[in-house]
Amino acid sequence: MIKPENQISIPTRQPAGPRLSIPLRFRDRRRVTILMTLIVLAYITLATLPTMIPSHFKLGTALTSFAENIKIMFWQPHLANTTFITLLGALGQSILLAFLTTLIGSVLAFFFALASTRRLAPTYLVLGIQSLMAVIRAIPTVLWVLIYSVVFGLGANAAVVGITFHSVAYLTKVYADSMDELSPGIIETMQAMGLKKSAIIRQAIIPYMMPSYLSWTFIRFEINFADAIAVGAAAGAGGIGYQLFMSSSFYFNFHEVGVMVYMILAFALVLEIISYRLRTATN
Amino acid sequence: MLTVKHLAKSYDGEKKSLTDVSFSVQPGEVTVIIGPSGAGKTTILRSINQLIRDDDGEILFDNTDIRQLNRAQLRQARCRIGMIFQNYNLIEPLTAIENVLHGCLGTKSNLAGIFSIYRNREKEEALKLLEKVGLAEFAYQQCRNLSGGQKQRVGIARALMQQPKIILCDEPIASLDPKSTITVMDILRDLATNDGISVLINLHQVDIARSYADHVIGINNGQVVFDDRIQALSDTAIASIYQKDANSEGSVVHEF
Amino acid sequence: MLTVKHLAKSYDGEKKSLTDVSFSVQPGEVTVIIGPSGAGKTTILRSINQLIRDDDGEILFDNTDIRQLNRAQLRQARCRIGMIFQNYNLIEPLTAIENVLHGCLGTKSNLAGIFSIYRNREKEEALKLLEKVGLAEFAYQQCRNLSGGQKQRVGIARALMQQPKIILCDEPIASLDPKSTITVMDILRDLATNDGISVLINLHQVDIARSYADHVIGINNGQVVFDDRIQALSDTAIASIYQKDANSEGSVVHEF
Amino acid sequence: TGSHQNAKTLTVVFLPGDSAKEAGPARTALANEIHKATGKKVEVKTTTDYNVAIQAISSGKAQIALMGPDSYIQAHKQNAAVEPILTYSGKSGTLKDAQYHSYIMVPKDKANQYKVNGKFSLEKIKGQKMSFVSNTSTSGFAIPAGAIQTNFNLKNKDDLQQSGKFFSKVLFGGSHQGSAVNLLKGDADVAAFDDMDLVSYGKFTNDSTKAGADFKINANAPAPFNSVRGKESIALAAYPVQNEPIAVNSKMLSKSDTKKIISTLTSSRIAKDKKFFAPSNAKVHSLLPKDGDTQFIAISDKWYAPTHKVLGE
Amino acid sequence: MNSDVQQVTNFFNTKRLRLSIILVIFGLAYIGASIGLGFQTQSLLNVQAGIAWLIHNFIPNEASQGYWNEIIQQLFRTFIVAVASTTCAAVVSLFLAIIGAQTLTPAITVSWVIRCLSSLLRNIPIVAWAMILLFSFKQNDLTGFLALFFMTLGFLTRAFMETIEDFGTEKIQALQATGATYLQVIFQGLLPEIAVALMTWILYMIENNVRDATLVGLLTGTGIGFIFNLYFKSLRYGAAGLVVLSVIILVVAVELISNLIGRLLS
Ligand SMILES: Nc1ncnc2c1ncn2[C@@H]1O[C@H](COP(=O)(O)OP(=O)(O)OP(=O)(O)O)[C@@H](O)[C@H]1O
Ligand SMILES: Nc1ncnc2c1ncn2[C@@H]1O[C@H](COP(=O)(O)OP(=O)(O)OP(=O)(O)O)[C@@H](O)[C@H]1O
Ligand SMILES: [Mg+2]
Ligand SMILES: [Mg+2]
Repeated sequence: MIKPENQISIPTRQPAGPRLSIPLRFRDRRRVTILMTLIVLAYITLATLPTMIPSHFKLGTALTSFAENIKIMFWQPHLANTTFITLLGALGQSILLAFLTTLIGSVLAFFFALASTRRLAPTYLVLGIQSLMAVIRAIPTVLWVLIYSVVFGLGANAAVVGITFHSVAYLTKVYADSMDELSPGIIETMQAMGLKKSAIIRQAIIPYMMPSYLSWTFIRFEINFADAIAVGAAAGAGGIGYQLFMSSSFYFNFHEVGVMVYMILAFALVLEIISYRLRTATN
Repeated sequence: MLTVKHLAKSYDGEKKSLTDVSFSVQPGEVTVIIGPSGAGKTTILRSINQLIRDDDGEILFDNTDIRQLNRAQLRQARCRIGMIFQNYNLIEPLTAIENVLHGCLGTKSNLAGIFSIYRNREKEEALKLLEKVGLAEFAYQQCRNLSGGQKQRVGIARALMQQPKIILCDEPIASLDPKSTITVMDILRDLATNDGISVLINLHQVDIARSYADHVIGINNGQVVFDDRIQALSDTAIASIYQKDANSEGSVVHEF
Repeated sequence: MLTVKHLAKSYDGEKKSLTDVSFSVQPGEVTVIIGPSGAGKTTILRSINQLIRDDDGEILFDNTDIRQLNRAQLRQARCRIGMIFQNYNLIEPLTAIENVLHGCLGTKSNLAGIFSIYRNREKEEALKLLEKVGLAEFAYQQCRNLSGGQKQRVGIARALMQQPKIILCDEPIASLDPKSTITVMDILRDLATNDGISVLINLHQVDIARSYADHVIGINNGQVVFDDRIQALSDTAIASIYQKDANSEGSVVHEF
Repeated sequence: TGSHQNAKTLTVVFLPGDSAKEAGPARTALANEIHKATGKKVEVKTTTDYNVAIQAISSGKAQIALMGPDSYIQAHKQNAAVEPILTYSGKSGTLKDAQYHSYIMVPKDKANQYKVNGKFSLEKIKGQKMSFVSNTSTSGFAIPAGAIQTNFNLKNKDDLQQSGKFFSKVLFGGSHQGSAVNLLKGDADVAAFDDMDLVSYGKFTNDSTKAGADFKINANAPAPFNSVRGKESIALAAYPVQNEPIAVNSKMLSKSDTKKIISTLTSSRIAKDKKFFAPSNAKVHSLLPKDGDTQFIAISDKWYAPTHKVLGE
Repeated sequence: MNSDVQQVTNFFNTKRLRLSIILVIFGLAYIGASIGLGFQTQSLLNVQAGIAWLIHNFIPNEASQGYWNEIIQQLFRTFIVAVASTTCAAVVSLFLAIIGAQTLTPAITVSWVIRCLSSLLRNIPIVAWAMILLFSFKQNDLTGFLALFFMTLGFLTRAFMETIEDFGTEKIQALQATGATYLQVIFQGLLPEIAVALMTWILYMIENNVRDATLVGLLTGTGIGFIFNLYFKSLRYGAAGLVVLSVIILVVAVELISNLIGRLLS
């Protein structure tokens, strides 16, 4: 459609008379927002960065020791306190934890998302669920696991429930967002044919959602793998994270840390290849 | 078949999109609604199957007022009203036959809807309809791979699967190339003539209306300004239908 | 002004996109390059300011071979060659005047470029150019809010800001509606006639070429098959320019 | 829902809080012995989380726990049914020396600065850079911090854990090794750690039980001590720490089972088993360090009275 | 039966079969993983027990009010660390992304090196970063800052690089054709165009880092993570609940602010 040219008419003529300086732009909300945000961020950073450096801090020593440890990690990885098989088992445990939590999380989140998409659900439900999810998301996974490990006691239950909590909250949001992106015409059409809600969900929404559902779920799997490691370390929930924590915090054996980091990187590489395949397959 | 009386609708409670619209549609006839953009054509069509709730009036379909029905009854009624959209609104990741079969889900149970359980009779019917619109060989194609004209024909087959008494078409050919336009309009014409279905079409193209319509309703600024046989549609009548209304605020862009 | 001799280019080292292309362009004239899709029109234009490096030949601009220049010299030369694109290629979040001012970046320091420091003289010039293309009142509009025709006129003003001796236009009107097409072509014609700039345009529309060009170069399959005044462009000449080359593999789609 | 004294499986929880020395085979060996003694299936659970272990034993989800004295005291406080049944003896094979030591150490070259009236004293550690082990460690935090609290008459231990309050800086080494390295590398002025975890890295060159004890890192100490070999530190104070117990939840474990476990583990067969007790320089990771006649000895909560007192609980 | 109808039936049966197989596979995988981990599905039904416990124990009580000062102070430090690390990482990664993006890179090897680097930084677990840094930099905010910095650097470099590559080459060439230099093209052409997208990424990362800062704090003994650990491990659940509450408030506030900025930008 051709826009009539007089539609946008902001007075932009310069006042007559000698012009000392011609501006390049008038106030532009976007620009002002970006500038203000950047100024605030820069101010916070510059003002507080020096306060983070402790007094009597020997940067040189710290850096040499850091470089030394990095070198040990990457160039001299070997095991002392555990066996490779143990580590492999631990890695497997972390992977299983990530898998299980993603699976449970994605199924639960799917139903929550249905109940919180503007396309299908009443506003109060949408707002209610989404705020609840925002609050759950706000609590770091590791806190969930710590809390549940006291409630449930030992074993994997706490880790699974804790990570699932966060997964559900995250996935509900992204699933609901991608459902919201669905053209309203699709659902309306099905309604116009007299279809029931269950049929609309199964016959229209699921087929359209499948690709984004898969790709978000996979992304969440990667996040859950990282979380499984973190939780293993910070909440003693087992897996390769626990081993990592023991080696680095108890034995100070960075050779061993190196082995584990390599194992984790290897699995991350596998994930990256799969996600690349997924992306090219769906395109 | 369908009679609309004194229909009124305002989206924002202020500006009236429809004022006192009355007309009726006969079985076996193609009725075309024409009018400038923003006149209210889409609003009329969507009021008929209550995709939007109007403010006032009566819509008699099979002698019951659709506006008075409760949710379940409305779903029942909708099962007998086919609808065809400018953007086809097919479920693109599914195949043509699945889309056509959706047309009969309205009368089926929740379970059937969830697990795609269809009777053999329905499957047969769907295949027959695809053949009728000339797409027998595309039955197992994903709809996203079809061309615009093909998609619209799947849309028609889906509407027919509802065994409708009336088919509502909102600018069914706006996105189509000339050749597909003719194919689609021919099918619609045929449905009215041979199957006795009422066909109600929103159109922008007056020349197409001339070739296919039995009856024409002209809408301008939410009011019926013309309602007669196609033969009565003179050039002056057209001019008056499309005239820019002095009362309406804003500029109305003519897109035809 | 500009003379191209024996230009050759192959993207993949195998299939030749240009073979022995020679022609020259006169000041104050509009020269149009026509030819089927994939003939090599874009390749010729981009070779002239070395946005792509060709394989062989000579490109004499102001009596120096552009192909022999080092990076700094090439930048200097580019300052005097304006270029206009089918997709406008404006920086959309910036205002029209900022985009026009980009035209004089070539003559300024890095620092001035980074902090958008322009002389008042330059700003005045930019405003004058915007007025020239009829967009004085849009100077402070973000380009993303402009229509296609307006964007293309900002593009022209940007090219003029370079004070170019030649303007290269790659299908400048392909994305425009008929009305904007005329506005834009009128401006380009005017630049040649009144400002004495050489204007070299890739076009798909032969009728437009007929109305605006002084000189026509026909390209087919990477070779110059026609090079004459516009008056000499007969229908048979057009047919031969657009003829599907028997030697070329694949189908060449005629888009005009 | 009443007690589950007849639970078919027993759960043993390990908290490697103070000691990093346990290893899988040793844990399995303990589980096997308990299984043999009671005839019940035994499950081994390990956790680094202090709360989990305390919660597990006090709530009865686990029946048996091997945990540091501080953790035991906490669990006992939550549920009086948690009782110690065994601990291990010292060199003498009796409870007399069933203890190790926790120290507040300073580098040897600066040790004289901390003398008041010619004696080592805690007076001057205020405002220094302090290194503890972790805030859940008994010998690396609870005991020394308790002593500091008493010495300076503080309300609680919170201020001792945060930089810029009592100390100018507070570090947590994560382990006894880490805390010692903090001190010897100069990152901390004062550090708390114990002897038990460091025996394989260095030696005391004089009486290790009182202030003035001098700890010297071996010339061939492995990481993380490789950069501080040969360095020495002096104890401003030394506190005895009672050895860690094997605790049970008496509501969840029947008297007879408890008796069976005690009699099995105190047998001389176990005292000789390398999986349970081995010198700290031995190749195998034993459950507990062997020194002389180390063995398990039955105890009750009374024995921990001194620790109860130090911790003020 | 009509063979065409049979074909339709087969079509739906195949579809259903495929779906069933997938469901069965996932079901088996679920059972396998549960057994492998020792996870009991019924504990999912006990979630409400956890919530009840939480509410019972974590409701900040009278005593815990006294901790506000401490918590606010640590919360602020945590926020600062998150913001500073994101900002610093954003500056560095913008530079890396520009010279690494395939459309602007001076050499394709540079692009690959940066790609690998960013992937490495992203995939080394934050636990490992925290621990290595803790050993050399000790217990202070700088350690947390650096751990977050490295992770964010890896992530943002990748994100920025993709943003720049999506931007395409045409507009860059248009400016080059006016004789503009490399720096001029970047500042006058590239940055204005991608500014909004970059901003969105930065805000997202800040939000994320506030959450991760808690984890890093827990591991390195700094900030809000440390005092959570402190209260939690000394069984002062009321105070720990207060910490959780304050984290919720902070994260939700950051999310709201970033939504607001996002709306101003669109
Ligand atoms: N969802 C809506 N909310 C508010 N106003 C609306 C809405 N839909 C339509 N309108 C208004 O109602 C009037 C009639 O719109 P309608 O879409 O029915 O016109 P139309 O004749 O179908 O136009 P077109 O030919 O462009 O499709 C217009 O003025 C329009 O602005
Ligand atoms: N970047 C490229 N890499 C490889 N081959 C190219 C590239 N650009 C163009 N070509 C090939 O070079 C030939 C000439 O292309 P060019 O774009 O110059 O044609 P054109 O006349 O501008 O066509 P159009 O009218 O479609 O714009 C074509 O065969 C094309 O496939
Ligand atoms: Mg309409
Ligand atoms: Mg081209």
